Amino acid sequence: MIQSVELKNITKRFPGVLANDHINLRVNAGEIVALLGENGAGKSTLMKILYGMYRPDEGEICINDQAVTISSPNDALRQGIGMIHQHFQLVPGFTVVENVALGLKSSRGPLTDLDVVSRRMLELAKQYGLQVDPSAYVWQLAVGQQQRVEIIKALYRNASLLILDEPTAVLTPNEVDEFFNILRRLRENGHALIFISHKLQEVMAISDRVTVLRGGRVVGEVATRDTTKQELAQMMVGRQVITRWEKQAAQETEPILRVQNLTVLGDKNLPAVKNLSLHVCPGEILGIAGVSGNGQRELAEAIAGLRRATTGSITSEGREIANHSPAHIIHSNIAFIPEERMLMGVVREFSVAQNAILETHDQLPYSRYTFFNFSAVNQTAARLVNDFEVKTPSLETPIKVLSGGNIQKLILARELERAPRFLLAAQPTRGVDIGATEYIHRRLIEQRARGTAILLISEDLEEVIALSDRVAVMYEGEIVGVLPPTTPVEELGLYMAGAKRA
Amino acid sequence: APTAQPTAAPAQPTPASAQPTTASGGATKPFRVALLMPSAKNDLSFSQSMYDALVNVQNEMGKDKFEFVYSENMFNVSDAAAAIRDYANKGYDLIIGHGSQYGASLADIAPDFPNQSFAWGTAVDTFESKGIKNIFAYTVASDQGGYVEGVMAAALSKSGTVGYIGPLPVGDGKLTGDGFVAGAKATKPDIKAQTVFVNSFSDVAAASQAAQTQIASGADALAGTSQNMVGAVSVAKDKNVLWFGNDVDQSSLAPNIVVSSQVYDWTLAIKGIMNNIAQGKRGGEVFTLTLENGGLRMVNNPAFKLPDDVKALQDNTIKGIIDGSIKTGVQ
Amino acid sequence: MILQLLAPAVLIGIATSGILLATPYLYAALGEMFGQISGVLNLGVEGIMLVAAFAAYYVVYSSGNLIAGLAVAIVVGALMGLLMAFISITLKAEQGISGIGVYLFGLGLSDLLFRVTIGTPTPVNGFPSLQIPFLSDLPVLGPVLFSQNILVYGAFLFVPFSWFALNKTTIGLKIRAVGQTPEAADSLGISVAGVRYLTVTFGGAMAGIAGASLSIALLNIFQQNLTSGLGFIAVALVYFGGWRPLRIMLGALLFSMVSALQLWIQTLGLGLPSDIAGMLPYVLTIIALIFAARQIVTQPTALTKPFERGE
Amino acid sequence: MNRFDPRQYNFILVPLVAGSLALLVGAVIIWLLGANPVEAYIAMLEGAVGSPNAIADSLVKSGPILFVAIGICIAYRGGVINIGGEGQLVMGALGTTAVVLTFRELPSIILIPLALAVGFAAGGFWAAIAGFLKAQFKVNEVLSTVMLNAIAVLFMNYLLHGVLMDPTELDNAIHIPQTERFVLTADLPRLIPTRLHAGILLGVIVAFLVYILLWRTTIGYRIRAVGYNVIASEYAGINVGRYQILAIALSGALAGLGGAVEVLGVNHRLFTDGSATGFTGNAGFNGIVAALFGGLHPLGAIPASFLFGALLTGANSMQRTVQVPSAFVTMLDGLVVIFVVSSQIWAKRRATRRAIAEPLVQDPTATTIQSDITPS
Ligand SMILES: Nc1ncnc2c1ncn2[C@@H]1O[C@H](COP(=O)(O)OP(=O)(O)OP(=O)(O)O)[C@@H](O)[C@H]1O
Ligand SMILES: Nc1ncnc2c1ncn2[C@@H]1O[C@H](COP(=O)(O)OP(=O)(O)OP(=O)(O)O)[C@@H](O)[C@H]1O
Ligand SMILES: [Mg+2]
Ligand SMILES: [Mg+2]
Repeated sequence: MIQSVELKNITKRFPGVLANDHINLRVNAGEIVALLGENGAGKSTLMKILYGMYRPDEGEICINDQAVTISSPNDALRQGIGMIHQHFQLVPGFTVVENVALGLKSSRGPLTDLDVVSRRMLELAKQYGLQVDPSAYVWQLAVGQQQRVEIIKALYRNASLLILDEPTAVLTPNEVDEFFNILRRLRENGHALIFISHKLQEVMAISDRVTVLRGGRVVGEVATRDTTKQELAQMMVGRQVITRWEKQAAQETEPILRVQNLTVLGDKNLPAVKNLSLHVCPGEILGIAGVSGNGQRELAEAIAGLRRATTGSITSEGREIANHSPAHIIHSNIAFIPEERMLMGVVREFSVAQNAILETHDQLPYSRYTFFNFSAVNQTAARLVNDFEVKTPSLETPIKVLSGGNIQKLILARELERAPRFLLAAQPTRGVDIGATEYIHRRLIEQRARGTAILLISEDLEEVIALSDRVAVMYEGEIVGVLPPTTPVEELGLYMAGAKRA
Repeated sequence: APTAQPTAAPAQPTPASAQPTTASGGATKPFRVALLMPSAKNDLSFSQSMYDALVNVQNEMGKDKFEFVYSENMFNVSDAAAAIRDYANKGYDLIIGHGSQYGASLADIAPDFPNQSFAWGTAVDTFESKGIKNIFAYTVASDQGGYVEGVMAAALSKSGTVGYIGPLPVGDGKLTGDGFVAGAKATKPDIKAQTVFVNSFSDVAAASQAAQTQIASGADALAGTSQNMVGAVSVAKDKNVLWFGNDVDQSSLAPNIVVSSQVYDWTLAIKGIMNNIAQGKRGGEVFTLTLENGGLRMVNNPAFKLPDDVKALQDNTIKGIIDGSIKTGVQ
Repeated sequence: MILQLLAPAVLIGIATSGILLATPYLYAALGEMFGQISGVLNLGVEGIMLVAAFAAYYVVYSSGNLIAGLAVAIVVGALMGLLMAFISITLKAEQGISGIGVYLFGLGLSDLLFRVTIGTPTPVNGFPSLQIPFLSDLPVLGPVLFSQNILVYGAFLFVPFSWFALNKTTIGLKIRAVGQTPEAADSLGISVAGVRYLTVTFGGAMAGIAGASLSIALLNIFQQNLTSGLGFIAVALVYFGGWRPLRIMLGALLFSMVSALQLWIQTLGLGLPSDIAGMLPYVLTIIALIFAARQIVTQPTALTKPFERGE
Repeated sequence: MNRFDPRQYNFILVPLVAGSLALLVGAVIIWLLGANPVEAYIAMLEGAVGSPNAIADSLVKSGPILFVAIGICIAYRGGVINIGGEGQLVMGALGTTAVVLTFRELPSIILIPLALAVGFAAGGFWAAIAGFLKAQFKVNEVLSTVMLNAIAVLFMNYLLHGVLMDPTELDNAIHIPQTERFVLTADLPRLIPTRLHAGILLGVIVAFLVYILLWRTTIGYRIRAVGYNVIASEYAGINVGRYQILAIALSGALAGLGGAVEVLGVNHRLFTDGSATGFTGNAGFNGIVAALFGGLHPLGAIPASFLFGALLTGANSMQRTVQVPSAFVTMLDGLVVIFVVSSQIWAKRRATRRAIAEPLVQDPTATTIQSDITPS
């Protein structure tokens, strides 16, 4: 059983980056320590060192005041350290119990003992309130349930220190509450926990102590009860951060985007969007709140022309766009900020400049008769980089080297450059730190003021509330209520959980 | 077009050995031959038949009078052309492209080496009509051997079904097959003579599958051509079905079931070419192996007890083909 | 024409030679399947089969010992598999291309060794057929199913064995995990590279048996390029079967039976040109691939992707 | 944007070292075979570049390899792996042959371009089948192209002992599976009085055109975008299926052009040994390796293909001189492929390190830039 874990003078260099610079961190049994910092501050790196995925260049790790060497996840598990990654490390094609049993020694030698594992797993589940069906396939589970599987996996391996890297990024408020209950129960049982999040109110709600990283260095350490959100933000970014936005009330006019009776099939060929209708007016932000997996992705893809609409219509400024090609839709003055920026928003290997013209490369002045005019491309790219404060070494740099926040800024710049009449923004700030989040929010508000209709899809309720003129809650493919942003969070949560509908 | 003419190469420096060498001995310099083969020299098939012939000639004349080198697996014409030119530059007296695909390259290269000779086969064109004087051609009437095999197979068959397995329906493989069917039908008009082509010279498993098919459909005597037939022989051996070989003597493959093999003996062509050269004629002649001129021979497996009546039938058929009283009907 | 093909003798003939030729496909394809499920595409199966086929043949040729020949084929196959594993796992080489390298290497090496040791195709006595008591006396089925040589039985027993190993053992669990989500396996302390080395080496050993089944059980001879593309078909069969042993077996039987069928079409003189008939198995495979490609669920998503931690 | 920067494609050194290592292993084997490796390799060098004729032969040998390699660059950039070079070479050659046999009266100036164009189209069509199957049905192109290779060869064989067969062969009953020799007006011009024909020059020109296509045009931009990231391309309005098909079709078309050049420039007729290897000399596979060798860049493919052509020509010459079995050449070919493809990891690592480390080290704002990275 772990009494204490101490990281001493940990230093880790990557080519061109000092990710961790002599970091010290201690966590004791029965304690939750929060790790805060901007994107790239070095949080994940530090945790991966603790979990044996990276070797530190300098420094040592002590468990119960004894120096130990952790050179692989296996070592970490043996020492009682478990890690829950932001991207779940689950095999989607496996059942829950198979995922738990993976890599364990079996009581039946070379044969699997899934029954045994399943039984013990249920015991654990009962103890900590982690209900989940052992025989369900992971790909069938909601995100919150998948997370429970992750925790069960760690507990099953007798982990007494749990590292949680941005565990709440994908959860709804209700799920977060449940999740925190689980964490508290773990703390009572003498587990030690390290918790990473970009959301300050969560840090305030759950942690006992907070350590703030900046540029790979520890810039502050405080007991949670002795600090405030404002102080933490100040420590992280070096200034105050705006989270509430003043804006003019939107006008009810002729909508730009109108979705009527839309039905869309999901990957499993079942209806994911069911007979859904909505509209967005110029100068309005319509926020879509909801637990992920309730059809938001399919809705967005149908609007973007990436997924067939089986019934219903989508019109933009009166023209039908449902089941038109993505190219056609792009040319109808519609812009997208896709959900997964690395996967959908950019071609990682292309340079910043090449990514800046992803949708417009075949238009004047960037090309004529299929031949590129490079100086025109570079001019535009340079202007976008400048206007949107994208930090990049050069326009030729492959975009994958940039930070997520900066990539997101470039995508935003590219989409807004097209002066869209309608903008679909899906999860525009997921995983982005508070500084960059503030910047992106400001740009969206500005665009709204220019009369663009914006559909904001986000699992971050705070964000939806802060930006939207109206909030539509999506549940199981339907809109169960359109509410004013002033609606209490608790009530929105009920809608999101399907417990209430308008 | 700029290329209507064969390459106007600057006269190649004529190598020393290109002085007319006499093939029949007496001269100090040996007769030097280079051979290009499409497959391996011991493929128990087409390539080996020529390689064996050169070895024969060498054994007869002695290493000091007859030298030869070879390149195997040279089907690719681009590679072969490079090799042909290289051999020519090295002054070989005779360069043999043992495959019909080499003709165009020979016609290209030969004019640059007027004091050396080239030969190719199986083919009947010496390019003399194009004004080229130093190319020989050779070919084989393998329908004759196939016919003899068909006759014997029909005579030996108890089931009334015999079969032929070929690589592709082309070349000597097809000729042999046609002869085989004709011979079988001539012996027993109501016999079933079935042919199968496996579309490959090298796929042994396919040849074995073809033999299984033939046998399952009732054939109890089989003949086959090409290097992959070892697979068919192996099946025939297993099922105790008679086998007739082609190209070279295949008795060693399965002493119990191989009845007879049609053997191509290119020695005849080689010697004919050497005689021509000795008389100062460097090309322009076509040599055809036949039963009559002895270039084709039926070699019976000594370990197989051939019934006397079948042996007599074989001899008569061979005699008939030679004196023209029997026509294979192929052509 | 169809009627002639439906005659009992023809059907039995097709089944018999189909079962025989399915043998090398089964060993090679099921072995390859393990590698692919763990995320490694080994296109070099053909080359491995060739070298092992020669090794087995050489041992039997010089000693007459069939068991020794088989054992050597397994070892040689495993070593070639290890080579492929090293190239594609440790050196992270493009798998499609390194497979071609292994193929060419095996093609050349086996021929070279054959040329310098034996030279000319000489038959050997391979595994004799093994009559299963009673069962082999059954009419029709007996000769087709129960009087084959031991490697044929082994190939078909390998099917349930593979299924069991994949679905009921801890190592099977690891293999599947590593091919679907290597990061997940890695985070649980499973050595992704280790598992892949194991499967690719095992696949090599099985390709070794496949080669031996040709040279010392079915054809009982060795020759340059003895396999003639059989190994490539085996790789295709893995996709065809959607990474499931039973379907792979069906694919192997189907392919080898269609090969037999096209020979029957010729034998019966049904007038389809031999080359056109010869296309049948390939066309059929492509058609089957169209259907196999739909089974996305079982697809090892990490196939051909080298694993790198932290990316 | 992405102009040609030799530093970025400095992939040559690594494969060169790898190739040398392969030759070293080859030397050991030669030695084991009882021949003298030094003598063998000298013969190889002489055979490859020892005389104008040798150089010409090496260049001629590299012809189909070069065309396939250029095509592979396109396919690879478009994210498709085209193993079907062999079949596409065959189909290209068939198309060209059909044209030459049909329109034999046409003057060279029309006949040759027409024959080349049809060869190009035929190869493209054959590859497009695999592209279509991939785009439409998600059929893995590695497998479909392998199957299509077999079908193409059978198709060629079928025609060669059917309608395309030399009529004089029919008269002779020998039935050699080959066409008649093409009319002389269909021969590609010779560049110098050796076997070196204009097809090689065409290959070099095509390499430049493909370079421009890939990096200077929107078509190339889309092909590369699709190759890197299907999802992002779809989002950006690129018709992914169409560009995948285009990439592999262009790749196959170039292989087809290679087949056309081979029959018009070298063979002057079409023939078969029952497999493709005989006619193509494995160029469909070697082209892939040459493309890798050249850093998957069409301009890199030029020296890489020449090197490969020289290696193979030299190895054949070595076979003649020291009389090692031809199987050795095949094996050496395999070894070179293995070593070169295995060495890619170092080439890649160097490239990545440069892309990540260099600009950031030079840039004073490096740390701030990196300090707000968020992966998605
Ligand atoms: N494998 C790696 N190779 C090179 N650089 C890396 C690697 N992993 C992380 N880095 C760099 O190290 C720094 C710290 O990254 P880290 O992922 O630890 O940040 P983080 O605090 O977890 O950020 P986030 O809030 O976005 O999760 C960043 O500059 C990042 O670019
Ligand atoms: N090999 C690498 N080279 C350069 N940069 C890298 C490399 N690996 C990762 N990075 C950069 O480091 C950043 C952090 O990567 P990492 O894998 O640690 O993700 P993370 O977001 O910090 O983890 P998590 O999402 O679980 O918190 C990424 O944005 C990426 O750009
Ligand atoms: Mg992180
Ligand atoms: Mg993160």
